[in-house]
Amino acid sequence: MMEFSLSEEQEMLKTMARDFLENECPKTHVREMMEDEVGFSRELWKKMADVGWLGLVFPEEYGGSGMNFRDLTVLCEEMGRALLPGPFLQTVLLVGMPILTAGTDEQKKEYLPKIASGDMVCTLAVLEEDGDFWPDGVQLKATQRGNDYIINGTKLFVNNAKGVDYILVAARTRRATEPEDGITLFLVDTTEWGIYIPPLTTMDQTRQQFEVTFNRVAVPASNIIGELHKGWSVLKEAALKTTAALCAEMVGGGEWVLETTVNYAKERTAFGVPIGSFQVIKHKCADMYSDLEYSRSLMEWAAEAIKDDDRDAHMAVSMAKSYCGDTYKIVCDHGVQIHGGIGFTWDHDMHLYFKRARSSDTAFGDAYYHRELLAQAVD
Amino acid sequence: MMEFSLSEEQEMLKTMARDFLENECPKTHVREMMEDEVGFSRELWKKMADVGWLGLVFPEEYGGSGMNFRDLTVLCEEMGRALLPGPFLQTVLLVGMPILTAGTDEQKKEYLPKIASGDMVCTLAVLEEDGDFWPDGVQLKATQRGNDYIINGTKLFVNNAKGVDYILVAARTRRATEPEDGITLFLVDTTEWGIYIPPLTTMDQTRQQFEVTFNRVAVPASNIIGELHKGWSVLKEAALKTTAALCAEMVGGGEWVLETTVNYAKERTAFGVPIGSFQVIKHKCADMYSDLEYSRSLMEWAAEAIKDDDRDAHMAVSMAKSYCGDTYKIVCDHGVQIHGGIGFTWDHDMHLYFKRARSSDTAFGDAYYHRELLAQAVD
Amino acid sequence: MTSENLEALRREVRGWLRENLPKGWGTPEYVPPIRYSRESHELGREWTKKMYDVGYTGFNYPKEYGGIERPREEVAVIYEEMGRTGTPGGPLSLGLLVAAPAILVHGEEWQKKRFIPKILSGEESWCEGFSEPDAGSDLANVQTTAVRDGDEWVVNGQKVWTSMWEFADWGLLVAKTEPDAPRHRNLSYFLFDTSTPGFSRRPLVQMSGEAEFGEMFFDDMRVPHKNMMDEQGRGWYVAMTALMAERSFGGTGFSGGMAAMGGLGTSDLLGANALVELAKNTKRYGKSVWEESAFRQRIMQTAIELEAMRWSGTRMAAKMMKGTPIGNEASVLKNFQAEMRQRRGDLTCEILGAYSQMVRGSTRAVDEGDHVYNMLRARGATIEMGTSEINRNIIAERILGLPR
Amino acid sequence: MTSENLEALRREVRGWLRENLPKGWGTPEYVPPIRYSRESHELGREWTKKMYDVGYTGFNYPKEYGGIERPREEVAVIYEEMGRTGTPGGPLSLGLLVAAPAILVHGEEWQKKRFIPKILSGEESWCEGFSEPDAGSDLANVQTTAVRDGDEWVVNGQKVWTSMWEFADWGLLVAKTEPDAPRHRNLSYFLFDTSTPGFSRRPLVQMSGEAEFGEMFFDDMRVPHKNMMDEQGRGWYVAMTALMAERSFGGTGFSGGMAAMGGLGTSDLLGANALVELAKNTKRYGKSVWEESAFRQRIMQTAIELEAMRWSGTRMAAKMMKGTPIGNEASVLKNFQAEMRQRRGDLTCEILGAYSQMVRGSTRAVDEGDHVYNMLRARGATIEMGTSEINRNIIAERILGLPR
Repeated sequence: MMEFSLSEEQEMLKTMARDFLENECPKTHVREMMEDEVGFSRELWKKMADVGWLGLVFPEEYGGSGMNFRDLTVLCEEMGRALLPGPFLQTVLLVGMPILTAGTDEQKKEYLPKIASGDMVCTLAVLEEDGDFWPDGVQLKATQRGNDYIINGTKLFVNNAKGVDYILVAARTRRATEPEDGITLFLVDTTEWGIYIPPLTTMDQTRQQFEVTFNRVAVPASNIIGELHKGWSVLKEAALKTTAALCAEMVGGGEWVLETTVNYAKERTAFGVPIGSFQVIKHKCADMYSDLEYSRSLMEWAAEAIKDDDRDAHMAVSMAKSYCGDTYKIVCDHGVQIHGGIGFTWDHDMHLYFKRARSSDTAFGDAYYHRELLAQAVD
Repeated sequence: MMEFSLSEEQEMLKTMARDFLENECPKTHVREMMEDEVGFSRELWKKMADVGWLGLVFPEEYGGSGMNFRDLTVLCEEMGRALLPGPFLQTVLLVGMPILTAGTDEQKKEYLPKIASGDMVCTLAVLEEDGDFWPDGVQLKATQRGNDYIINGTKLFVNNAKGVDYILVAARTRRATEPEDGITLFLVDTTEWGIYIPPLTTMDQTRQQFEVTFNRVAVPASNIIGELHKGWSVLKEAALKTTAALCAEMVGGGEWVLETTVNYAKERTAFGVPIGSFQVIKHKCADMYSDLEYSRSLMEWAAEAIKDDDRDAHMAVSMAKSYCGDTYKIVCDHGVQIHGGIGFTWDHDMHLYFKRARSSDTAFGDAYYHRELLAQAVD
Repeated sequence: MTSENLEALRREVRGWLRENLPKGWGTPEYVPPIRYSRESHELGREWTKKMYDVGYTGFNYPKEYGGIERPREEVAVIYEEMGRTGTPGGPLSLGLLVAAPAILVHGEEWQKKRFIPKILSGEESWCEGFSEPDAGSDLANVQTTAVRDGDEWVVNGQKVWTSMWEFADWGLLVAKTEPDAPRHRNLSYFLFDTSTPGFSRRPLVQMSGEAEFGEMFFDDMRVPHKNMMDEQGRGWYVAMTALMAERSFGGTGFSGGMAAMGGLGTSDLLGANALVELAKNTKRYGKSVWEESAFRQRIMQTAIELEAMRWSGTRMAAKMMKGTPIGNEASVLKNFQAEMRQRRGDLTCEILGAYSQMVRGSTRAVDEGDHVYNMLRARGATIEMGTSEINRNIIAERILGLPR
Repeated sequence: MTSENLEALRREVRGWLRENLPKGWGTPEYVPPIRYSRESHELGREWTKKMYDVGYTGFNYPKEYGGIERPREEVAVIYEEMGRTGTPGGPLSLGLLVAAPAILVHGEEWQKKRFIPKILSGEESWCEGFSEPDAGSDLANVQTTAVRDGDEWVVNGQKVWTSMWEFADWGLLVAKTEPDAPRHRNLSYFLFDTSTPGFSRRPLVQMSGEAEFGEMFFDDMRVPHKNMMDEQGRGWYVAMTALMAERSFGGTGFSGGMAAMGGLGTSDLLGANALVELAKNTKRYGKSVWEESAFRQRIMQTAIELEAMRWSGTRMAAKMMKGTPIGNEASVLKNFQAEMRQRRGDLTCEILGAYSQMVRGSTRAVDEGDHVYNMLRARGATIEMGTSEINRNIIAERILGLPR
């Protein structure tokens, strides 16, 4: 039977995470990082490593704590609530997980402890011109030359590409009938010659995106993660986990918006009474609460399904992603509206969540896409 | 420049129509007709003829008053408000208009004065199994035999088929590459041998629908309206006018719902105050008002465009039909909800409008279909 | 509890079901009785009694009030096996839903002992007189009066929107006993026998044409004083308990409510399968509706909402099992479920197009007119058991703490 | 008015436009000045003056206040010709929108003569100080005070969300003049020169990163008593007139408001063409977005709503032309327009997918980031000029007569 309430350990993790982030990642920090050309703080990263977050889901033999995926999502909720800037999901789930599940023993031993200790920050580069997460979108080529592969082309929408040590790059190594076939994952050291990383200037500055151009970059074959030509399934699995983790972030962020809005509605007066006594404001808050409750149910189901390797995990994640994405957006819409003028200013924090909601919704397929995936499953 | 306010003559027509219908078509009459196997009253029909409604838009030489289409829609608003049962649009627009625009001199002289005098009540039979108003749907065959055509097959969704004198039947007289080609309109006397008219038992009892089975019914070739094989364009034109008139009915019905609901909200008390003082009820009423205002704008535009033979008439009608359809439904949803328990009973009149809204929405293409038509226009 | 024991129980239940389910159950040859008919009521009554006698229902109540006390794991196995085959529902009664929970909290000891066992066993059916023509959601407007006369109370008034009204043996009734006392202190609750002289009932026809609800009339009906529940003047609090219990059913719906009633149907993971099938089988203008992304999206949204309800219901049920009262959370579930039903009803009718007009009894009706009935019936879902507006007030004020 | 005369006018206007429109206007080589820049303001000022001098703007005001009185048919011809080519907008000013209508109704004779002509000619620009940090939509919370000192008033306080704040030569200002008088009687309106000592202004950055609005500070700013508008204590009524005028612009938007401002752009019947083009040019997962009925439907709904707005605006404009005040109807138009903008912004971003993240200045931005800007900016539309909530209250209470 599925367990929905948190275990004692998870409750502790949650409390600790909230305290940590309130101290280490207040909105002043978030706003500083928004202006920063790298977009996240190595200092904070190290602290996160010290409290064990970066190795949370890795086995102990690789410097991790061996906790499960559901535990991780408890953390992600708090990160979403705090709008933590930086490639946490990228490093742990999108690069770390493929190494753990598909890497060689040498690769695991070399990279995972570094990730866990905070010395290796990573991101993933998959999307190209069309902006869609699907195998057809991967057109950047990698050509074998001796023991190396030469990567040539441009990736887009790469999170925090500027400040990371490694980028896991999905490249096309052969052309086959099935678009999934012929995609290989290369772990690329960002200090290599020929990598150019201009910013993309996106709406959500709390999670910066970059363009990454590879100008005949040489990568040793030993840096291939997983099998040659067979990278897509590894990526898909990592994306599934990341999508579920993103749902947790969204629920956490949405709950901040609800709490902040309810508090404002209690304090702000108009026509001599708190605006929270107007029925229309009340009902909007009630709807925000309700939508978030249902988002939480689906998100927790998705997290449990992944933890348990449930055969319904794909369906659960698609349902959660589309519902949480829609909810986060509408909760932020209401949040801005109820705050009125002040909620529309740059100085108030509401718009940071508003924008995070929208960047999270488009990441790894928006609500529309995930509903279409579900439909295709019963076509 | 388009005139949106009513002329003095139209204002008079409107006032007269409201008074007439309040006297002659109260809800007791509507409910009586709901239980009636024919579904409308010949007596009331005669009275409508006497005040000139049935010949309103026919030329004076055929016993009409020569008024224009916009004038007719003023009347239709009031009919929608009163939920008048009976095939008024069918007789005047769907049968009368084809005779006027495509009929021979003999046909006009024979039928139009009878329609205007209330002696000839008619309806249209186009839809078949698939329930869609499009040329592909017309499969019922008419085969020539001497001077007659033999009609064989079944029509569905025929309004008031049971009580009328004539049914205009769209039949396939030849199979061609273009589905529009080969459709012919036959004016069939319902007293002919071989016609069987069982009821369909539909939700909206204020506008009864029937199945009509033609069992080798013989119709003289002289009863063809318009050209042989070329009936569809005549039908399309008549349907366009009917759709616009239906929009007027919907706006009229919606306004009854709004007024009734606002009055109820002023009178009904809960927690010691009128429920209309609760902000959420207020805002729902405000939305109903707003939606109806925009419905009216589009409906009046469509009516004027038809009156003026504007080249945008098709677009105007599709926009009006989809917007008015959506509005009427949601206005009735709110109407039922604000009335609470009483609005959910059979005895209250609210559900009659609720059901009329839904039958009107599906008639001549629902909101979805009309939006798709608009999209195809810019494909 | 060893897993061997549980496996034995599983085999036992499975065998019992094979033995006891109605003939033909689960095959097309089984024809269920007509909804709300006496036959359907009797089937539910007998089925419940059978289950109760063998210890497969009646959980969550203490033994002294007829409850069946079984370990949680056993209950889970019983529910699972019944879920697999599906079973007939219970009798037409608010007994398990409203009367038993209310009596357990507010009843006198003799009332608990007298009434709860026969509710659990399905032997006695219940209804509740709550709404009145001029009251709606506002208890302050209750006009039905009960006047003390010796050892009896004389009741006069009218109740509307009574569900499960037709075959109820007993009724709960809220009436004004202290006309001059302030709001929240002027009402009392009674348990009354529906065979008492002065009581009458009749159907109340709803917009779909069915009479799922009834009206009840009290004309000098006499109720013994000992049948009062809780203290005199505390009727408002009893009403709240009853309402809350009812709303949590309206909200948890299948997963929570039906489980609480001891009946479980089969469920498919993608709960919108019926809509998918309908869309695949329906052509509009020659094209399969299922191929239109506008419909695919909405159908999948329905599937998502159904799953969200299922998991929220599961979370709620888990809370209840641990003994945490669900309280105001019931308003969240109730509203979502009611509004989802309306959205689903509208969507179904949009898929059907012209056929959405065909009602029960129409020869051309798809699914025997149930689609249209469900759409119409769903309009009542946001009104009954507290309107959506009232429930949103509750969420805002009692959960979020916004000012009244 | 003969049709020959009208044709002559048409030729005249056409010739004038050819002569006077900025070089390259209507061709890709024309580069418009940056939004909200001084250059854009100056262009609008000069253009308005040119039009005014030749009699092509300044309608609907009496001659004695500088109005240009022309027959309605002539005005229609002028608008038609300008609509055909499009023209630059006016200066960055609330003069025509708010100040002139308010002064016309509430101003002293000398105020009308002094101020209205220079508003019509574009020579003087205006802003309005209305919202305050703690006031929002509620005038009862106005904290800015004006204290009488001889022939002057001394103003102290702060205003926020001032549009057209940067280049305004004059401002309207509502301040509390009678701290102890009841609501609706404690405010007065002033016309103030923005070069007065004690006045300062600065940008207020909104969530899109732009500073379309400003904040204004009054620090012992002195205003002559004769610059008070209407009587002392009647500021609430002036505010209502000003708000109504503003809202009717927010609502009629293009067709009403722009016409009132004397500038007209070209319009296409199917107003959602830009969305159609975007959808046709955008592929998601390899498939044209325009082929998805889910998007087709919503884009066409936008087209329908735009048309509905256009015709509602036309009906409203016809009313105004006949002299019927539009009053509370403005709230209907304002809300619809604001909420439509939000829906359209959301839809645009959904079509764009990952590219919806690209803002102005991004090398990869589609349409130079305007889509995203419009989506963000639209969030303010339901807050400014009276929130959607306030406007719904107005519709319910003042149009439908529901109790306050």
